[in-house]
Amino acid sequence: MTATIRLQREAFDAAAEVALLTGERSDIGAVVTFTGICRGDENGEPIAALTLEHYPGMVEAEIGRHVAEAEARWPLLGVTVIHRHGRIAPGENIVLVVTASSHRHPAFEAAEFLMDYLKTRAPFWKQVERSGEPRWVDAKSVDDAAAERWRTRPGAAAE
Amino acid sequence: MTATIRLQREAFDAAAEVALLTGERSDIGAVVTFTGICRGDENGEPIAALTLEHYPGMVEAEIGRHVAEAEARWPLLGVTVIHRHGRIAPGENIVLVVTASSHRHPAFEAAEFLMDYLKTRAPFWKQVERSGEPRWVDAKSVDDAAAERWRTRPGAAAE
Amino acid sequence: MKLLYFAWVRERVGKPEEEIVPPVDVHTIAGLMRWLADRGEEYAYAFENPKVIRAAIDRTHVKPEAPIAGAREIAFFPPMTGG
Amino acid sequence: MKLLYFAWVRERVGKPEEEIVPPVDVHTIAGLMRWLADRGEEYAYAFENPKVIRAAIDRTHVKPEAPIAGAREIAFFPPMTGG
Repeated sequence: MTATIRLQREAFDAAAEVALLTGERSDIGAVVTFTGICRGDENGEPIAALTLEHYPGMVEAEIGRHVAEAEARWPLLGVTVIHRHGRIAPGENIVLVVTASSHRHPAFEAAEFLMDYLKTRAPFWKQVERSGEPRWVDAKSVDDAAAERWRTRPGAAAE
Repeated sequence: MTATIRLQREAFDAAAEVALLTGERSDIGAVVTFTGICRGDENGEPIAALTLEHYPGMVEAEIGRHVAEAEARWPLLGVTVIHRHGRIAPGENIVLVVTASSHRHPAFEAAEFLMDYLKTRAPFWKQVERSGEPRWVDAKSVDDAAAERWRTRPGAAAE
Repeated sequence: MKLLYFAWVRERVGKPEEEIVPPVDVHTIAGLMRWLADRGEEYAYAFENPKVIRAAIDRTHVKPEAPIAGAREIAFFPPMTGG
Repeated sequence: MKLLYFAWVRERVGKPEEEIVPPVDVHTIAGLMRWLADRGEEYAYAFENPKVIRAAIDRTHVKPEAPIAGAREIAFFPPMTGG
């Protein structure tokens, strides 16, 4: 399986990443992409920007472990994970997950699994810039619950 | 909510459709795309092409009903569904579903819901071209089961 | 009323559509399929296994027991394989 | 061993990293946090609620009861908010 994991300051081009992943192959029947975008508000209040701090070295290792787990659980033909760090303005992209498989269910499930784990296990911390002082974003218990459900869920889905 | 439903012969550009959907908005935090691609084989045997027959008029109505249902079940900010018909060669795209929401779970669930229903309820029929004579593709009971599970599943998921 | 046929139902019947006036004692989709099956060899072949044939009335999926009264357009087709 | 701090743990401690040699009776991540909390006001503030602080040993998530023997790099940080 083709796996790409990248950490970068610059915005990414989702279409270019999908093209790289699918290339000239003819065994891929389903491609799912998830793009996380910086919203203009956080808890109803407008924000000027997000700043993402990360733990260099561990981020790549942690994402790598989850990509390997996704590969073990679903019949994937390719995975790309790109996560930005640094300052990100509203409307800009933050994170990209691309999964490719012969059929749709493994592609959907693996993408959702990877996003749930990125949220709770990848060492990133978001700080919000408002008009006033910067504030760290609190972790959400619903994100923990979302990641937790994969522990009790069967691996490969129907089809 | 912005909803686009299109039926066309030509290939689509997923990135252009996502750009159209997200535009200058800053309330979208999550975009999920599903792209269905014509594989080079069907049940292990190589194919030369697929031909998709459809029921004009009903296709649009049926997809419209499912988009409306998705809108009622999840807090969506935009949906695009494009389905091709006619002759499609291996490696070419067939179907695109794009869903946008503030958060990831509604976007993932609505995209998967729409694909499960497109497979079993949208009036399309695939014919496979092999070296020999063309053959109609059989419907799969796993696709019916996949669509069925949405009847018993709660609407909006955790965040 | 107008009948439409798709995929292998169309191929077996030998035409994509036709106008028909069913007898007054044909009330449902299932009844219409039985009546059609009696119209000749090609129809008998198309409708030999009505359980696998799906139907739509005026572009909405319906079950075999659906009444056909008032229908303008009825379509018959195999299970769908889009997506 | 090398300690790393991230996000508000880093801000409260006032530095991103440091080299330390913990006493021999500090065996676990929880023990190390208790020992750090005693090193001054900024550490006391950073580690005032150890339940909300996560840790990694050599770039792998660990629980508070994890032994620190042999660790080269230990990181402390708040719950993650990526994605």
